[in-house]
Amino acid sequence: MDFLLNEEQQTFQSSARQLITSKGDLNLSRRYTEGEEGILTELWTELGELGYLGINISEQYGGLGMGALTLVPVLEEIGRAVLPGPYAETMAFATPLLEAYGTPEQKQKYLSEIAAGKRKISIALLEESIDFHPATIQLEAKEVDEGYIVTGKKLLVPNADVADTLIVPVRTGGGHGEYGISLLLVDREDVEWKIERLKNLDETRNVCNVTFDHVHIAKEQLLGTKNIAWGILQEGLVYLNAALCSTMVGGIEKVVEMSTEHGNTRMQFGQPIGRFQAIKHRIVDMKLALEGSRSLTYYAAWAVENRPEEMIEAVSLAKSYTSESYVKVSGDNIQNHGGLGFTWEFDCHLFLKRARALENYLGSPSEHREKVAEELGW
Amino acid sequence: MDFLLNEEQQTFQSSARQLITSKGDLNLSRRYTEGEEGILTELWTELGELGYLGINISEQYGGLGMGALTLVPVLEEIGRAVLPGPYAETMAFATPLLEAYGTPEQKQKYLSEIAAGKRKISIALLEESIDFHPATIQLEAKEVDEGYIVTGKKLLVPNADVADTLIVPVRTGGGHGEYGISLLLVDREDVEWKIERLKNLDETRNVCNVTFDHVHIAKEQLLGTKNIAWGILQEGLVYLNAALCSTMVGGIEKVVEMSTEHGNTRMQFGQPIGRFQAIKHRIVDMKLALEGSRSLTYYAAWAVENRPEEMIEAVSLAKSYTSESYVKVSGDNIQNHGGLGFTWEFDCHLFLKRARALENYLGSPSEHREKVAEELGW
Amino acid sequence: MDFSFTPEEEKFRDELRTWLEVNLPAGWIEGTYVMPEEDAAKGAFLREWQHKLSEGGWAGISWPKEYGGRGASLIEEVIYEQEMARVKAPPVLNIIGTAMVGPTLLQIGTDKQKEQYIHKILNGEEIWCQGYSEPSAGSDLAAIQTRAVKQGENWIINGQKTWTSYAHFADRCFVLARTEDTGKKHEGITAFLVDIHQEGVERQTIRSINDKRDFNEMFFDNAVVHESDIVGEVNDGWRVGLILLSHERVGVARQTFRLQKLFEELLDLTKNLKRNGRPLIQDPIVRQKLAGFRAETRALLLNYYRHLTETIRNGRPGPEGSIDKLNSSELSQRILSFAISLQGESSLLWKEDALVSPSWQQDYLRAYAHTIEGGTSEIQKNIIAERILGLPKDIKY
Amino acid sequence: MDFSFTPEEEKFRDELRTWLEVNLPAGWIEGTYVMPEEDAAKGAFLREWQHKLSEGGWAGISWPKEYGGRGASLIEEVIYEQEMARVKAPPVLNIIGTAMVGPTLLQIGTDKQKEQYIHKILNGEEIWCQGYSEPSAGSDLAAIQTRAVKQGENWIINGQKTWTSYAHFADRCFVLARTEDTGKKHEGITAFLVDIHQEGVERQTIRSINDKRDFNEMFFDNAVVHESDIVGEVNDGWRVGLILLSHERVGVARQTFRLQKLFEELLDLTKNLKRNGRPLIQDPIVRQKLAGFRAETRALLLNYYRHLTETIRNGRPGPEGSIDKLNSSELSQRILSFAISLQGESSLLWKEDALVSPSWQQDYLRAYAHTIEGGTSEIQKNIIAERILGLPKDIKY
Repeated sequence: MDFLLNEEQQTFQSSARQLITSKGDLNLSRRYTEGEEGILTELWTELGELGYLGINISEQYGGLGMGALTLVPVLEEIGRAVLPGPYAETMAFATPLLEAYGTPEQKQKYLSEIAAGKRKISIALLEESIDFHPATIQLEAKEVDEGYIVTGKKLLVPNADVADTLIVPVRTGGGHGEYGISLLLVDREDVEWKIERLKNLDETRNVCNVTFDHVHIAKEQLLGTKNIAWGILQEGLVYLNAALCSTMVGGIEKVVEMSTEHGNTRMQFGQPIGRFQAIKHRIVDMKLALEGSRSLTYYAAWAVENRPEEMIEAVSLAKSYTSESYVKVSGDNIQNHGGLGFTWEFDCHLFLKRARALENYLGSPSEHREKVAEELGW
Repeated sequence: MDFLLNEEQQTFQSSARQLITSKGDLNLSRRYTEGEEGILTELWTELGELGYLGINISEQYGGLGMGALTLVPVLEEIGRAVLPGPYAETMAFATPLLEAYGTPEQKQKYLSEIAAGKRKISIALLEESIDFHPATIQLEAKEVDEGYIVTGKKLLVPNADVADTLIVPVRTGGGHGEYGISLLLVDREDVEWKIERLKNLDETRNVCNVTFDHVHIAKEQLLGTKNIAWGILQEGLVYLNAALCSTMVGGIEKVVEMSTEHGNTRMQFGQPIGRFQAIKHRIVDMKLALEGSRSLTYYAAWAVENRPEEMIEAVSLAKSYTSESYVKVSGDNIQNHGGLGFTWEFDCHLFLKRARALENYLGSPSEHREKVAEELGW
Repeated sequence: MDFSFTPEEEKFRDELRTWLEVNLPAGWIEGTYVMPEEDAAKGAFLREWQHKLSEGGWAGISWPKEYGGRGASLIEEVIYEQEMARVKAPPVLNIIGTAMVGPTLLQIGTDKQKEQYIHKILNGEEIWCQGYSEPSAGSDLAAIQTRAVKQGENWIINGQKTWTSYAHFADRCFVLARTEDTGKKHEGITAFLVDIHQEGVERQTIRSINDKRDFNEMFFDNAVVHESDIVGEVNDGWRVGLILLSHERVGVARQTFRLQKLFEELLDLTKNLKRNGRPLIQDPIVRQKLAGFRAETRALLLNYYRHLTETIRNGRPGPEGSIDKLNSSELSQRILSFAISLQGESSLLWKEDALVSPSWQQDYLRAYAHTIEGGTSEIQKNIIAERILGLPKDIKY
Repeated sequence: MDFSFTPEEEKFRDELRTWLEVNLPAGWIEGTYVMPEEDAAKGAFLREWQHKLSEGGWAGISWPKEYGGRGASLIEEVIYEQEMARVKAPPVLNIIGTAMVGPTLLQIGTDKQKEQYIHKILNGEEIWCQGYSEPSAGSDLAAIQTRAVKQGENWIINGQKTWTSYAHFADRCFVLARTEDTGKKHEGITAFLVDIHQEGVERQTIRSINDKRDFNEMFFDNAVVHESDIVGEVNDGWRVGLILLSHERVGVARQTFRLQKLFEELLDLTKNLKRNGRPLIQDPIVRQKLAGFRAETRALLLNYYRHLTETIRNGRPGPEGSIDKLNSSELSQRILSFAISLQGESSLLWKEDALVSPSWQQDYLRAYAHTIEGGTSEIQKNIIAERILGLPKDIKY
């Protein structure tokens, strides 16, 4: 019985925090939203240098060959600073799918470049309906001799503007069912896609509509087997959801610290406001949400690596609980800060907006609860 | 624009409170649960003498000829003291249905006796399934020359042990639909019914299973038209639900007062505990629940009398909100009282148990919410 | 009980409705016309609306007729708020002037003050703002640190105010400043009428989390005010401030009515948005939430009417306004949060890319201030506990 | 991370399981055997169970082997609680003796005390209870008013204790009494071991809202205790009391495991109960609630494991136990309340007329004490705020 990060994982956590703090912590996000997009490339390079982009990549491709659990401390730190960029998508979706289903050539290329901090990957999933089931995947990939011609649009793709590669579920067969869905690796250096950056609350995480206009994708870019990639996609989304939970836990932790700090220092009526039970006990409730989120999320990450039979339930429990907690807690943090919390200049809103952005990303809390019910055969 | 009780109604309220207080307030219920069932008859006689049993009965039958709204203050006081007896059923179900659908003979007999404090009426609704829709009414009333032969069982009938009359929905035709349902007035002096008193949490309000074994009911005992009484029943239940809300408002009000009193007097750490915001603000939340419950309930009672087109929505809104509030608030009251609130000797639990008894009586909160949705055409 | 309005009251309502139809910008009610965002254009828009209100006699309806008002009754004021909420009328730029400073000067101002300011308040020529809050005086309202020192006939003000609405469009400010240190924080405060077009006053807009700039910080650096611009007595400013607030007769009427409309908009949202091909309103979980919100918005409105009835019977509003304030602010947050959740993955889109209407995202973020401004929810709870329930006061520090 | 147990630990579990199968009353696990209600029969039942536990070596597993214990590790204690929760084992009558008084005497008792009491605690010959709470000392634990005055070699105790579990079946009581007034309430308290079979001690059971009588009021009217029955030093009783509490090494393990089982029972309830002909578990609203509770019960368990890991790494439990206590007590109330609601109009039936099982109604009502006993939720929140988060302490009065 041992349910804490091990020493190595704790070291990852503290050195990641050191790096991010030294580079400006929340100011990184601030600068990014104010147009300094170069900081993302810079950050990525440093993350790569320190090995954070190779944690779960095989050693032969320059990674550390560890499991998903070791991503947890780094993901928490990413979330804690509300950092931009598709870290979770790259490390917890693209990487495990490439490791499991990539061709040797794909592994060589993509995994090495990911580990080296040279390739950021995102996922282009949604289409006209923002629902998420097989029928909604209609983006046509017409088979031609040397590959596929892709035409159509993907919506609300996170970080599409900074990704070097998109993993794109397309329809290569069938009509509205699971059969006929394939995954394509689409690289920015090879093909052109049209990006329309959307205005969204969470400016630290751009979402875009992506249009493919008769884009030709070589057949080597197929990830997994043609037409039956729905299952692969599902698997990847479970990994990704687990990772998103860890980023949220990091955010929640920071928010609890902010409120605690403010409760200890902000004086009203001659007292630190954290002495008033209305504030004091609210911060305790926030701490309880943090504890529960962290425990469920640790377990989800552990299950991904060690208990595939419990994985789906564990991840959906964690996602529903953690995402609702994050929204609640980041709102409470604003209330605790009073007027200050309502200003753009102060950081409270960054967490609320990230919480809102992740709340419904890849399944709303109630969808995840229903998924738990189905998974457990209720 | 005037949304408060008028002077006359306020007078009713204060004199009802005076009566109940003078007779021992919550001790009335205590004594009743300890076996002194005679206090109910005594109380009923006095309520009759003061006119509280004739408020909404026509003057020709000895009543005051007022509307349902004027019942509100008395119902609140009844609920405030968690009194036993079918006041709501008698005044807000039997009375309006008799006034509207009774034969002259029925009116003469029943309304006069109700007003005089000589007849308590309850309703025997539920059968094997505790669901509530037409198909569940299967109690057979076989038509014979002079009336009906009734055989079967009704479940969970409140106050059946003290009622002089039961209004019993029976099946006189049809199979499982609305058609074929009739209402019978069944008098204790005329027929025998077998009562099995059930052990229930709220000992101030006995519920019983009632068995009819080839009981002969004269045809004059039919209330309303044969076979098509489902609509009448529904109408009566709306009135009754509105009245139940008022009794709950009375209970909530008392509970808020108890917590406030305790908050002002109970000392811990050298302070009245109502100074600690954890307690103080919780009592405020209870007060908010009281305010909302009272407003919705006043309006429901007003709509019953003045706005039939809004009545169903108004009553279901009030019932769902008030019953959930009552459960919540009476539980919080226990917490505010600490160990004391957990003892049988102290009164906190009486309110919790009454709240639980009424929570699902004639529709659960979520059923009432769904009813609102249907009524508004959502 | 009686929920009807008298024929006179209905006539008042009709008159206002007719006026609004004519005077609101074209497309306003339909939502096709949106208020400009950029400061200059927004200021011009708000001044223009203020001007129309003044001209139409709708700027200070509760003012006595001899000063150009309508001597409106309490119920008429409520109807006014109801109609304004119904059309989501633009904010009133000079609300501080017409609703608070003006009536206060009429009540306790000097003749000179009345002559100099009253007319220009009502006709919108001079826009007023208020300087109460300070960085260290948030919930602790009386902890004012801005100081005024006498210098001949003038007083010299130094300090900082914050959260002054529309100060960047204003001409004058009602300022509370500390003029004496007695050790008791409610004493030694004086109320000044300050011309803010002077060198000693600087204003800086605050960017809010919804990316709007409606609030300001104000810096007073040796700002000058003549002693004739003191309201009431020197050192009696706390009482003057309370008089000012007492002119808020109808409480959170506007927000209460606004929430009724918001619920209808939420209903429409669930009818129009689909999940898995089915309108959200058919989802049993959504229906439960909606009926719950319906109960709460109705309770809010009916509470308001009940408290209003008490106000009418007693002649003045009681502390029950805190109940309405607390409920309306908390409820608006919850309804708007739910409306955001309903929009699924698109919920984060805002401004011109919003899925349904940008007002959902704007209002949602704006609602986070509802439980802070005008007395936080925690302060409202203390008021309710102490003044309505009679529970012990918090420890005095 | 590692959720497995060592082979030794699993062996311990197997041994306990086997023992329970043999020794629990027939029908206990199946729920067909119900503990008697009436005092005498209940007392006999509990004594019998205590006797079995003692004989089997399962009464004081963490006690050193030389004193008849098993010297159980922390993990073994946790396994013990897990297995006991799994079978909903009967309450342990002498829990105060075996879990707290005994270990405390072993740690700081005199040789005489050890010789006189230890053996009879473990073998269940003498049942202990504890006298901490008083009518005026609820959350304010140290506000003890029971007094002890020295008279020769004896101390004479006067006062009242309350909420002593099973005092009506007990023989001896661990009593904190005030022996000196220093003005500081944590000082001047002394810990006594009191024989309660004496004229000066009266016990009266308290009837709880679930119609059970498991708690007592105890009245001390010139009760006599010899000075050799003081634990630790005179006036050092507060510290002794803390030592006593520190022997609670596994926190709310039992409740945490119990809640896991409770959730399974809730699930069964929704499978078996129908509304409109359909099992409740098919209702989308019920499914949402269930999945929500599943998340919370899992979070509770996993939090517990995480805190346990910290305890193992640090060698002793930290204040995180308050998080588990707060969560488990609040969650049990909510789950049980929901289970009651699900039972619809029949939910109010209890005892032998209960719709499903009387334990739902019993446990539901009993749960109202969970957030009060052992430190109220408000006190737990203060502990978490102050000791874990480092927020300011409440004003000291």
